[in-house]
Amino acid sequence: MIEAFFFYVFALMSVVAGAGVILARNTMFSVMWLIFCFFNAAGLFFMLDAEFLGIILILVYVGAVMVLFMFVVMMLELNKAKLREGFLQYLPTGGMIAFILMIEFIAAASSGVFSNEAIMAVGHLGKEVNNTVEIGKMLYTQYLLGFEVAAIILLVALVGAIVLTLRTRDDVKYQNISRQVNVRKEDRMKIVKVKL
Amino acid sequence: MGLLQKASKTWLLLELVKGLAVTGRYFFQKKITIEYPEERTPLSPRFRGLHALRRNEHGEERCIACKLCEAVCPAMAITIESEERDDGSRRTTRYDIDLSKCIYCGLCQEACPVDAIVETQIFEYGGETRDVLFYDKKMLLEVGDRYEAQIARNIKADAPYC
Amino acid sequence: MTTLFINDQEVSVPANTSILEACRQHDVDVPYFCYHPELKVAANCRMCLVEIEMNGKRLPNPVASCCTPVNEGMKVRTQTDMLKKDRKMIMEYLLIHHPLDCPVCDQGGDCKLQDYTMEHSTSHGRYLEPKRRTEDKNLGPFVSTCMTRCIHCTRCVRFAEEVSGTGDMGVLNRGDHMRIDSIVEGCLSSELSGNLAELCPVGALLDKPSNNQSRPWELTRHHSTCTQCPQGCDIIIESRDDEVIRIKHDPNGAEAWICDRGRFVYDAFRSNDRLLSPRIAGNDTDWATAIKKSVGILKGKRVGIIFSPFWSVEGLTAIRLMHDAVMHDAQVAFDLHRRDIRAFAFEEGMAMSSAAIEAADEVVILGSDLRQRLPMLMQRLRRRVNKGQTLTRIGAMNYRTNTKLNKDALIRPRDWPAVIASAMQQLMGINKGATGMEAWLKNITDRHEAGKLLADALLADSCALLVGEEIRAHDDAAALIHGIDLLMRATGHGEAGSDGRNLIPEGMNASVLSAVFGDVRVSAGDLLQAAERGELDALMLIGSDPLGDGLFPMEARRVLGKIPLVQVGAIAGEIAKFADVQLPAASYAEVDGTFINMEGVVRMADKPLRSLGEERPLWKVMMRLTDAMGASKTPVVSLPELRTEATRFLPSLADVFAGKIDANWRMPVARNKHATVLPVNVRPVMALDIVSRFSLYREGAWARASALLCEAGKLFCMADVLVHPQTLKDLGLDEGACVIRTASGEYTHHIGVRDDVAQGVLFIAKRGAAGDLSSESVANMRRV
Amino acid sequence: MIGLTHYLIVAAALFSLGVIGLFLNRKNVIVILMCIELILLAVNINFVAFSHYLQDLSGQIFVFFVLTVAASEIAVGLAILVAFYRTRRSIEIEDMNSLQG
Amino acid sequence: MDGLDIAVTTLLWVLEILAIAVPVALSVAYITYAERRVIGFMQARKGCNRVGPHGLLQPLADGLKLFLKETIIPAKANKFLFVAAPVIALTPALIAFAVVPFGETRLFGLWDTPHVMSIAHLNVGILYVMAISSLAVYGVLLAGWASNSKYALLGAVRATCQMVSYEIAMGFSLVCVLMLAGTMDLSGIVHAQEGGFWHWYIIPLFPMFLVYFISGCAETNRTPFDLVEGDAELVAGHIVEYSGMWFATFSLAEYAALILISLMTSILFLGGWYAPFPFLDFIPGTFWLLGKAAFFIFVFIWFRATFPRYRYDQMMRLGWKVFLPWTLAWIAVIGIFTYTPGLQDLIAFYQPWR
Repeated sequence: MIEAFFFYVFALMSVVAGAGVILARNTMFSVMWLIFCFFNAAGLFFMLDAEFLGIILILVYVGAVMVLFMFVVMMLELNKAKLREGFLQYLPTGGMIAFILMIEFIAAASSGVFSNEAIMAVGHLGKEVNNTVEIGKMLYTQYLLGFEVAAIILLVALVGAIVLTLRTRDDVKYQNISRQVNVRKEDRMKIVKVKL
Repeated sequence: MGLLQKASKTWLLLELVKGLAVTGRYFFQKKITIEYPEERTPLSPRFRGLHALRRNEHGEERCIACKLCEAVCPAMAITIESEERDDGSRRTTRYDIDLSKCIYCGLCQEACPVDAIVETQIFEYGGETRDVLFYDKKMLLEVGDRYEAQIARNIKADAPYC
Repeated sequence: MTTLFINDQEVSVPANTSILEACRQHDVDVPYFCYHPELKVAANCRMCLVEIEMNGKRLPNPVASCCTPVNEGMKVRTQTDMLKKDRKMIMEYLLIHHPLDCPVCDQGGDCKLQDYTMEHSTSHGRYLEPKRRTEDKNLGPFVSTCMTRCIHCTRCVRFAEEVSGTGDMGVLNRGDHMRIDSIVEGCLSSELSGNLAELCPVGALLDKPSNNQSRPWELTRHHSTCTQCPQGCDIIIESRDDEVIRIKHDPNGAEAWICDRGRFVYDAFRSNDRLLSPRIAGNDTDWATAIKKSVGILKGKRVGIIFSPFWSVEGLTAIRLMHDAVMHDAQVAFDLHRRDIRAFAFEEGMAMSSAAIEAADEVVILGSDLRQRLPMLMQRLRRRVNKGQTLTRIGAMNYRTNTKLNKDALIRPRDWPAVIASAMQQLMGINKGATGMEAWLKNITDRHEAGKLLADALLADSCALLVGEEIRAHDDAAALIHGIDLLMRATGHGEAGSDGRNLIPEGMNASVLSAVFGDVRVSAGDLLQAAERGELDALMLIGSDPLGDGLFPMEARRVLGKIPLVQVGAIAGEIAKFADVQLPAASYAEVDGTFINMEGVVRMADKPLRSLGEERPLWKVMMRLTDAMGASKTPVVSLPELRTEATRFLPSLADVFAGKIDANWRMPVARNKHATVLPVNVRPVMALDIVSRFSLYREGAWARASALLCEAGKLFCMADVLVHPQTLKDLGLDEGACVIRTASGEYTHHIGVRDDVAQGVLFIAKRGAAGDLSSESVANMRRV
Repeated sequence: MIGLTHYLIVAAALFSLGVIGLFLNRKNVIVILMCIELILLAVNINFVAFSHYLQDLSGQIFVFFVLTVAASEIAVGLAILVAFYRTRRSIEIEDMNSLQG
Repeated sequence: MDGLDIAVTTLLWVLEILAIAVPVALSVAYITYAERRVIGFMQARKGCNRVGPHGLLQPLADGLKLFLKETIIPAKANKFLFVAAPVIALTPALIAFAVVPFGETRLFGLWDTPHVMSIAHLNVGILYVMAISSLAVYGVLLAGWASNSKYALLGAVRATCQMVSYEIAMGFSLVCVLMLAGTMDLSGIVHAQEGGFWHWYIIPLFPMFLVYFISGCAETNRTPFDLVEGDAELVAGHIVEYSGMWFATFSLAEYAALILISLMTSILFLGGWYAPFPFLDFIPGTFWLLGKAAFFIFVFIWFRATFPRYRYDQMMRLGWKVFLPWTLAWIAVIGIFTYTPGLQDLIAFYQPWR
């Protein structure tokens, strides 16, 4: 009963938030809708006993990725009106495709293949099992290779992002502290013998 | 030895601890706060507080409406209007200081050629509303009359250094 | 051109330029006190010393640069150690008697002596003896003195001698006893006296009305145009906040001086007469109510509009636009100074520029008190006479000009046709006739010997006729002007370019009125009479005051109060008593506007003062009224639009608004070539001719609103009614109260006598007790 | 009782919204990136739901990987965006039509 | 569950929430007081001592003043976000307290087993705290952006960089704790440190303790990491446009975060509610925990009185180039210790899961 209630709340909210993302006039609000959407998705994850993933979703997405989004939105001077130009131009095509997709998905979902009866053992993956522990175990055994690949992808992304955005501005005077600190006597001083 | 010392200094945050120790020590020291309305510090004769307009020994206001104070005032707090008085002398008809604009820099008393506008040592003139900080000529002259002794004393005390 | 070296820099200047002028032209700083570009050189301050080197030899002593002409190859040095020392000593000398009262001196902050003291002097003087004592002079209402500050540069003395022509300042004694003194105690009898304060390099002569009121640094300067006379001098209005402190001449302007009227009219800006909010029956109200009330008075009625030509071109255009949009049937008049409104149409302005008049071979003033009318032009003529050139005058009175006149004839106004006829006859006698002259001469049989002066002058290569108010106000003015035109044509001065007939207009933009309003053949007097006869339902006065100004005070007095009146203007004046609604319009200091003076020169007023009250520029008032009267569309809603409309009437203004004009641009004069009006040979039935005297200090609503000018008017006034003693004797009367009989009735006035007026002429001061008599042109007198 | 179907429908709705968003916002790259996030979120919900109902944790592992890769994608994507904005003062897709930096 | 049950549960929840939220709000008030007094003392001043005895009513006066003050919304601000930002800042700071275990109680022997005194007993409690405290950045970011002021925006940018950067170091130092405790349950971590101060993780993880505490300092934007406010150059950073109540809300959030960091440090590194010596256990654990937290709050204030503000690049350097490698190295050390035979024994003492 309560579960159904919470499901519907989270589901509805996440869909509304999803709609908000694409409809909001201000990009800032789009970002905020997406954050809200992630929260609700995290709620759905909790309901599916995936609390680790739910929290990771908040920690990683809301706590870091969306901050990045918001940061970029804040930093770029965007011409709001211009960005919304031709907003409705593509609505028919996009709406049609999305609608067809949605019909297909829903048809597939409610075809009965995924009904409770069709799935052998309905229910929750043992409440007593620590989801986090289990994920950790699988991650470092069965999916170790994938994990390492993901780590490398992350590293590459990290380096890539820095390389892409790093620029040394010529019009600003920087203080290179390490050079200052590491300066040696010979660099600055020349001892000259003066003939008397 | 040097390396070890340096490492321990870095890793044990010794410098930070040293800093903390300083403030920690002060935590227990005698406090030097002067609790203002009951206790007061002595004021310098050069203290720049409330403004006053002075009179000369004949009781005539000193101000000759030269408007140098108005011109020099960096906060534009002074407003002067002048006219020729019946006796032919140049006098103000209006001399306002908006103390809420004033920054108490003392340039007005520096600029005054006749020592008419001075800043007294009075600093307790606040009020409930802003308009009490708007001093007109009458109020300024009153301040001058009331504190003439103090003003004269301060000017005398400061005279050797002028 | 002479080439010389100033501080090792090669410059060339016209020959005979002084070294100081050469330096000034090339922005080399040479200090000076007594030099003034408009005055003769006195070389008595010695501040402008420079060192010169001629033919490789350095002169042992420095020379005063203001009185030393440049020489080919001369090497001038303005900054040497010797000069520094000399200047230091000169400053010390000048400061011997100068008091240290800069804080109370109005000049302080704008003072040459102060600046040079800071720049060139030391802080200590060696003079310890008692200082000189002087007494302050009473120089009248406009100039205050503090003679201890005087450094004896004698600029004021030279000004009085050369410019104002009064010579009432002088130097007394010598050496340490030298002092500047006024010859006449009490007043400076000059219409230019206010310039003395501006002229004085120190604080000895100061502007009296604004004395001790402000310091130079707190004033904001607005460039504007004086609309007090058709000259339209460039002025600088100095204001503190919104308050006008004083008006000064614009150093970059065309004229070097301004007259007292233009300078001291400023207190009218804040006088009680100033209209600052809309009023209904004298009570302040808001714009909406006032406009509603005016619409009630004007809409759908037979309306007469009299406006003043002193408004800016924009304001005049707005009146026209209102007229076209909602008041097609309204009758429009503007000229309060002309009875005869026949064919020669509106004012045509002057054909020559002031400079050209000054330079003309012959100048004839025809019936004008030029010193009161156009003080700046008179000052130019005075300068011309100082240079030894001629000046001729024909008029009803020996108006004081403070200058020498070569030829002078006193005539009565009824003699004007005879004077012109005599000149024509003389010209025809030497075969210089023009078509139309015969017809003219046929109508006029009398001849007057003053015509010879006119004819002689006309025979010169270039001749400037200044046609004044005596002719403009004449009953047969159209014919007289046509006659003068014929004379000009006959002597070859009739063509464009050499045209010398300058009709002194009533107001500033007079020369553009006909362009804006077309050929309106109705005089203000006709309108007022029509109103009296009940042919008009309402009257609208836009800045015009027929009670105070012009030739129709009696008509105005009869009709005002009986007819609904809407007054639009900046000054309420006397007609405020009769106005049902008063709408405030901004004064010339408060608008962005274009003015075209009598010479056709464009004067722009910009950076206006902020409004004092609720007054709005005239064009906004007019447009609001147009709107409220139910115009289908407001003609213009912005200044640029209004200016576009103005160019519709005056195409040549397009360049002005586009900023494409240069300093020499003049509005082309439009002449009515087809006006041929023949004189009527009617002898007036009454014995005396009435001439209204124009007064600088009394004419115009602005001047009357200014307490300063009124005060001066009282000081400089003459008796209300003046006649020649011989005339009085002929009539068997004595000085004193007499009855003056005119067409409209009998009036008792005190009669004064002067022997410099023409016999048979009754001079009346318009603003005096006899002012209403200016509605009449002829009179008789008898004992009380 | 809430079943797998319910979750799948929610995911389908979010996915479709993401797709519409891609079409609607043809100008703002940031919104497009966010739409991709939305689509990935829909996928994640599917994964977790299946994982839950099929009692197989592998689904959650894949969510983990998806999260990782999506985070890197966003980091690089936004970095490119910022670099692009610096040169062109715009983030409109229509302006991204030439290959010069 | 019948209706009554639901009602009782809800009521209990509300009571639990109040039991935490009200003391937090109150202690925020008095931490400000303590801050002023302590800093005053450290500067040889007396600090506020006028309102009430020893100035004890000062926080109330301040609070009253702040709540009565006019709140001004800048004309060109984004009104909605401007108002929402303080709420968004305060919410995570408060809801993070949901999983903080304040001790264990049997409720005077009413229960047989000790119950953990927390609103929600989450087996990923530590992750929860991390996740929630990572949301604090939004309050700052939105406040800065919505104010439409360059100072606020610069403050927000600084705050964001700073908070995101230090979160990573903080997270890694927590990983060390997790590697020792073997659980993400906060009460489990405390249990792992039972039995005297020599079991506390501050001993094996002293560097991590420093990293965590200093990062906490940076995370809450306190001196010497308060570049966000940077009064000298940014006047007050993201809160420059705020006044009255909303300003107070921001400080409430800041101090709540301060309390949270202090509590977490105590729980993670100083044995939570356990006494340093087992024989002192007769004193209720909550007092120990609060005492430890109070000490850390004092240290925060002490820091503020002592250290000058970091320069921005120095601060970022510290986060990325010092703390991050340091924590990663320590993770490696702990890992090596954990799995290398021989070294295992050294660390097993702290690893109860073995």
